[in-house]
Amino acid sequence: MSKKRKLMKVYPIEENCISCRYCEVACTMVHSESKDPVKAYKLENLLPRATVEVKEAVSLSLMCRHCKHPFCFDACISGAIMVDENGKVNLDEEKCVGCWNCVLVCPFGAAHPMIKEEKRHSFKCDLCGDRGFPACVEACPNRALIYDFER
Amino acid sequence: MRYVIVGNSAAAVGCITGIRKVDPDGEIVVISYEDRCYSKPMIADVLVDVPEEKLLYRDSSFFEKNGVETILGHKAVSINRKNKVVALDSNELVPYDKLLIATGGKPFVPPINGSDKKGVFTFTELHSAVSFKNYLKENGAEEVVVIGSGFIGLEVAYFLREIGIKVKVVELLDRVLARALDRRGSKIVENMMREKGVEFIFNDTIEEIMGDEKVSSVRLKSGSVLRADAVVVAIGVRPNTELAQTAGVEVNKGISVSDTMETSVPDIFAAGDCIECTDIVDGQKKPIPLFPLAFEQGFIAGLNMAGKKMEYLGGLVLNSLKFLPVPVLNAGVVEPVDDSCEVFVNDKFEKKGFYRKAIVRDGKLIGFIAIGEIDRTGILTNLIRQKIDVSNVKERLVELDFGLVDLPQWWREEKLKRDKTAYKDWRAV
Amino acid sequence: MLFKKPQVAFYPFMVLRDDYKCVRCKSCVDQCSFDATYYDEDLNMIMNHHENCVNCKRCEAFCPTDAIKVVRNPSTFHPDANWTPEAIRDIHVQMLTGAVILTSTGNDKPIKNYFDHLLLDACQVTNPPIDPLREPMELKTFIGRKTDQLQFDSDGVSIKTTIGKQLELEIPVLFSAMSYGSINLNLQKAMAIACREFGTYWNTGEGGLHKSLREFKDHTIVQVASGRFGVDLEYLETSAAIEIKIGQGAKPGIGGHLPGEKVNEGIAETRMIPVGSDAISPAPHHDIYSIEDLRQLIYALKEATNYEKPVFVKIAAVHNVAAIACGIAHAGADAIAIDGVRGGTGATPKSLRDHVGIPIEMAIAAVDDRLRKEGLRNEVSLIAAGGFRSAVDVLKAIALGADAVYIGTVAKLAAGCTQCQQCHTGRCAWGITTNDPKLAKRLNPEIVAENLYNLLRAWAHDIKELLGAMGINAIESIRGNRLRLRSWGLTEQENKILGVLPAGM
Amino acid sequence: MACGCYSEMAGCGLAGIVNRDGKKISGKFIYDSITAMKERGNGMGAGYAAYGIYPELAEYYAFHVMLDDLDCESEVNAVLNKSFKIVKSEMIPTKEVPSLYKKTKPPYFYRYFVEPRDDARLPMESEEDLVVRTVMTINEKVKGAYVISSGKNMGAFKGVGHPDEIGDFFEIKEYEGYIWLAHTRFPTNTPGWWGGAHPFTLLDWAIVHNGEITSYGTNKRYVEMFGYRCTLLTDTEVAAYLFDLLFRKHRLPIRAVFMAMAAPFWKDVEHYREVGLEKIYEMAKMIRTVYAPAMLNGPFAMLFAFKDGVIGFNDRIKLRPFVAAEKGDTVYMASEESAIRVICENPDRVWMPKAGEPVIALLNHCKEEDVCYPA
Repeated sequence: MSKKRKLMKVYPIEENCISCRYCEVACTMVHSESKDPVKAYKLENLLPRATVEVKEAVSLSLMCRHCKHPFCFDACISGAIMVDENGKVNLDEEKCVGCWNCVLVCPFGAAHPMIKEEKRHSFKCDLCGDRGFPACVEACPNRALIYDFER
Repeated sequence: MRYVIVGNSAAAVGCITGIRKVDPDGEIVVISYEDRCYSKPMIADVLVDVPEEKLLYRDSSFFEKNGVETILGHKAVSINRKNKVVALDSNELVPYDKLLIATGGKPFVPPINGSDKKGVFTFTELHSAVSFKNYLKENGAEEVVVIGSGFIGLEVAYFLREIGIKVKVVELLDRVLARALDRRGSKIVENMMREKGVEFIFNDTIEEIMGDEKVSSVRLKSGSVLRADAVVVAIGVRPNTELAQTAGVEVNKGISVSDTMETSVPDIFAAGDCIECTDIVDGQKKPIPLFPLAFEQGFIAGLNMAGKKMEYLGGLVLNSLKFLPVPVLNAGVVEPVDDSCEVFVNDKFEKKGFYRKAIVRDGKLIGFIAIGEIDRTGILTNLIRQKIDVSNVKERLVELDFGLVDLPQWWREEKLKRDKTAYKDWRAV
Repeated sequence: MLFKKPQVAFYPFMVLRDDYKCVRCKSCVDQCSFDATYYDEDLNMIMNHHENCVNCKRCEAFCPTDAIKVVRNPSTFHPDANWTPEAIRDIHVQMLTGAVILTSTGNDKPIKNYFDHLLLDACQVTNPPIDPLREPMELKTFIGRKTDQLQFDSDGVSIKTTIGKQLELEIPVLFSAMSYGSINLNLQKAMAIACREFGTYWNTGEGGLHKSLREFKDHTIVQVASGRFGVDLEYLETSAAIEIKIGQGAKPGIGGHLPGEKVNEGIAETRMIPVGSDAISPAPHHDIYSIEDLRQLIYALKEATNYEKPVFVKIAAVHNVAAIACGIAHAGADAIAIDGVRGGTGATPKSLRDHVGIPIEMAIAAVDDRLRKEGLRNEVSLIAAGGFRSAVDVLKAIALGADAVYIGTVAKLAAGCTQCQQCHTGRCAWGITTNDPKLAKRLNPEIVAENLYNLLRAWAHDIKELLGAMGINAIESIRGNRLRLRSWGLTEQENKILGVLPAGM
Repeated sequence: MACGCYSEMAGCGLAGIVNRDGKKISGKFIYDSITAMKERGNGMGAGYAAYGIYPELAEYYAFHVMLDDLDCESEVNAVLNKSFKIVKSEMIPTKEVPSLYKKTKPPYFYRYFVEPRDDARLPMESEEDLVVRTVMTINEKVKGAYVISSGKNMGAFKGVGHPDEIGDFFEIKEYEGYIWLAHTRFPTNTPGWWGGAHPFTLLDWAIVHNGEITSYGTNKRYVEMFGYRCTLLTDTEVAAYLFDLLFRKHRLPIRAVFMAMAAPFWKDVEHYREVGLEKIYEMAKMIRTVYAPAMLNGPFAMLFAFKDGVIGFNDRIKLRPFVAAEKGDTVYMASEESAIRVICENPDRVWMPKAGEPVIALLNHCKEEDVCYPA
């Protein structure tokens, strides 16, 4: 357990963020069944795991930081949030019961509630686990997101 | 090194996690009179027949993987601080090098006549929830009275409606969740509960539980008598300090612990609902029996037990209502504590019945309520935790798009660029 | 169009949105810097103020689901060959504002583009084309004052003659003057990086040199214009060459005006003026009212920099450009830059942009001929500017007689520009001609530097292919080689001025 | 039109012989050598240049003038008389070659041996400049008259025909010279015109050239700036003027001249520096900077002859054949080795010069480093 973590994360570079929201849409798309952005939003009712924040000239895209000490993990009552040996914080949406504790404690606001029709669970960045490379980073047109080893 | 943990819930799991961060090899023994590691906040789900494995917080593989020896079904009855052993109700003696007391809370049952009758339940443990459910079924219960409109009371009431049972909630105060929400929030929750069919009786309390062997009705202080096929007492929990006291550990409102979660007795640590901790907001020592805190305290205790010095950040009131269709969250204080407090409310989505409220004192956020739109409220929680100056953005605190861009640039630099997200990095600035 | 003048309703562009494809990500809302797009929360719809749309196409480019197209407003005026919609709108604007119409970028009128009437030669049978992928192909070009003749020492190797410092270009293309203020630091930085990587030069324009760009000294041409912004000894010395700007192709005969609201701290410091004050470049240099005054300034600058920096003089291509250029050569300039009528700008009265000056093709031909006639062509370098669109234009300009070419609009296009002609508003949605920090960050200097490098590389390849086809393996063998050009569709007079034969001869 | 002509396109054969000891060689040898390469021409042009053929009139400029019409002679005479004293003038002897008449009617050839008048020179003008000016004047102003050579103790003989036909026409075998050049042409688009044949000469320069100068337009406009007029409808002429400009007027060392005309590639220039040839590097860089318009591009092999020797060289990427050989004091250069072997069966050495690298065969009394300018 005390092994050295070897984790790659998505780091936002706010100097480069142009708030185009490609990261958001790309994220939603790749996490959809249809792999189509319009269907992902409109038929599958999905939401992005990355959030673009804008305030005047400052903008950045934000997603789960996979904290070294994840408060969401502390707070998860269902055991849906687990940290793997490299420090990656995984959220099992099937297991999640929607207690919103992670939403309440995440200092980055990176755990989001999904409350749509029958769906009640939290969701957050999974670093595009199956995909191998984070879609947001690939989609970013201005190099405002980089995929890099944990600092 | 041999670690012994009494208790098997959030604090215990946190403690195991903490120990293993530092010490991969030391022996760990968990003692619990219960037979599994389940999630306490989820026990109300039993009422709606959620499969029991869904309630498991950690399954046996967790204990195996972490090399934890479990002594389940046996209660720890006393501690010998001199010999460093824990005595079980089986007369077994379990020696320890470091001990964690994580005995949790026990439900508070006020002295009411008839409270020893069959059909009167508390609702903090899985077995009591299960026996409540069974009792309802066996007795074909149709009406239940719930005493107390706290989180547990409301949740039980809500789920009882879900399975078609009439519910009346009796509350001594004039509104629901009076200690967790402001009046407006209480009203919203109350309305949602009423829509579900829950009835409320405020400003009243139960004088007597009536019935022969089993409860059949209750009599209120106001004099009215309500039919009650069962009664749930959900007034609150108190720290369970019995075991600790056998070791001569200092106990106030709960077990008294240091910043490193150590009790007054060397090598004995305590964490979870059984302790009193320092409230980040007001600096007062008090029991804050909340799941996330229990885990965190257990984790810190674990680190310290294994020899890595780490100070606890302190407790913070954090509540989330998970059973309502509309989420209700709050953290810290929900009403201004004095005249120096500024209150900000977002009414923009009032039409939907939602709102957000923030309370600021001395330029610092000390509490908030978010109903309906809860996304990203963790950022606010952290502002309370880190005591970050928000004077420049206080009006924005209740905006839905309040985010890290509203925080000082140095904060983003530290947390995003330099990735300072270890436990110690979250101290107040 | 409530609360607006009726004429506002005759707007030229419309934003079409396929509402089904719109996922309400609101990217377009954020990207629009002209307040033409907004989100209505109650309707949950993205809406447009079409009258504000300038056809910059930022929303179109950044719609992740390709739901947006910006189109010409199909509602237009009665067809009229003279009273074009543009002519009518201009009247509307002037009758409402009482002001000159400001615009930017280059001339958009259909002035004959002579490059399009020139064709290049290729080798067949009697001489072999050269394959640039297998054989060396040289584009190295020197800009600076040379001499007619070299004198050797008796050893037959050592050269006694000294010549002025030369700029060494790996491609006969330089980035033309675009000032900090008219464009932002990010584009300047991108150009500077690309120049350093590729081996060419960028020009500061008249706005001074920001301290963060001083590391690119060896690839920087610093400009001295009539406002003298940012000019001090250190500035002059932090350069590869100095350019005196007399005029600009897009606005010959007038100065410049950077409004005070655009003068932020960085610009103020770099231009050496107070924050918020108007930066006005007078029409003339008030110390140059004649050619002899120019000579004095050229030598003042040379003196100040110890004769270590070539001094360029940039003028707009006006009617007697050849004579003026000769005068400049005589006045001691090391290179003459000539900016044709299609040259771009960050802000100019529309009337000047569209109607003053002559095409650069004619100017190159006339100046080159005149310099040769006066025996000066070897001494002074000739840089052509104004509307170059491709490597082919560059090569044709060189065949007509230029040494190298300045590109400005091309650099902007490589940075994302869509030629919406709104530079003067400072609202450039592509983050190019704006210093609004939110907009300026849309231009990532690292990415644009790569784009510019790619562009130079592509043009170099293009030029090499064309040279190879002509059986030439060094750029100097096409310079002034008008025999490898033929024209089509030009009058005898035009052919004579350009010094080219019509196709078939 | 600003530019009155265009480079001719041609394939060709060329040959050159020089005896470095200055011993006379019969025209027969060059005749045989160039005729061996008859296949490289198409009968549309051939010519010879010879040095040392007028030993008794060696101090006078020998003008070989081609006249379309004998009436022009008086005009030529008048132009010459303005600047020179005519010591001797005569028709160049020719022999009837019937096959020639099928092609074009041969013009008349006159030769004048002249001495410059001191008072004819313009201020600052050298004697050579005066000769050049006069050549330009005749070529430009006298209709139907062309000067085909104008050096001392040398002469050019050329016309439309195969090399053997032209050789026979001018009775080349009768002349003896220590340097010989010869050429056979395969023009593709210029009309058969006697003046268009090689060699091209100016003063005592003679050039034969195989190839095409793709940089012609650049070179032409360059030399025009220095007063040369390209009137002969061929790119070889521009090479001659360039050589004259660089070597005679600018007095560049021979190697520098060729470094300008067939410049080393930049990568080779860089290589000089890398191997420590700092001075050569500086020189090459400077020459490429200043004399960029003098660079000859395109495929060519070229022989330059002047009173002190012959220099042969190739374009920068050797797109035309060029062979050199040596036997004792005699140096041979030709397009093909067979053209050498036919007159020198066992040379001491035969080699293929590298692209752009000149073969410099000077008379023994001239050292390359010496200032060995003509005249």
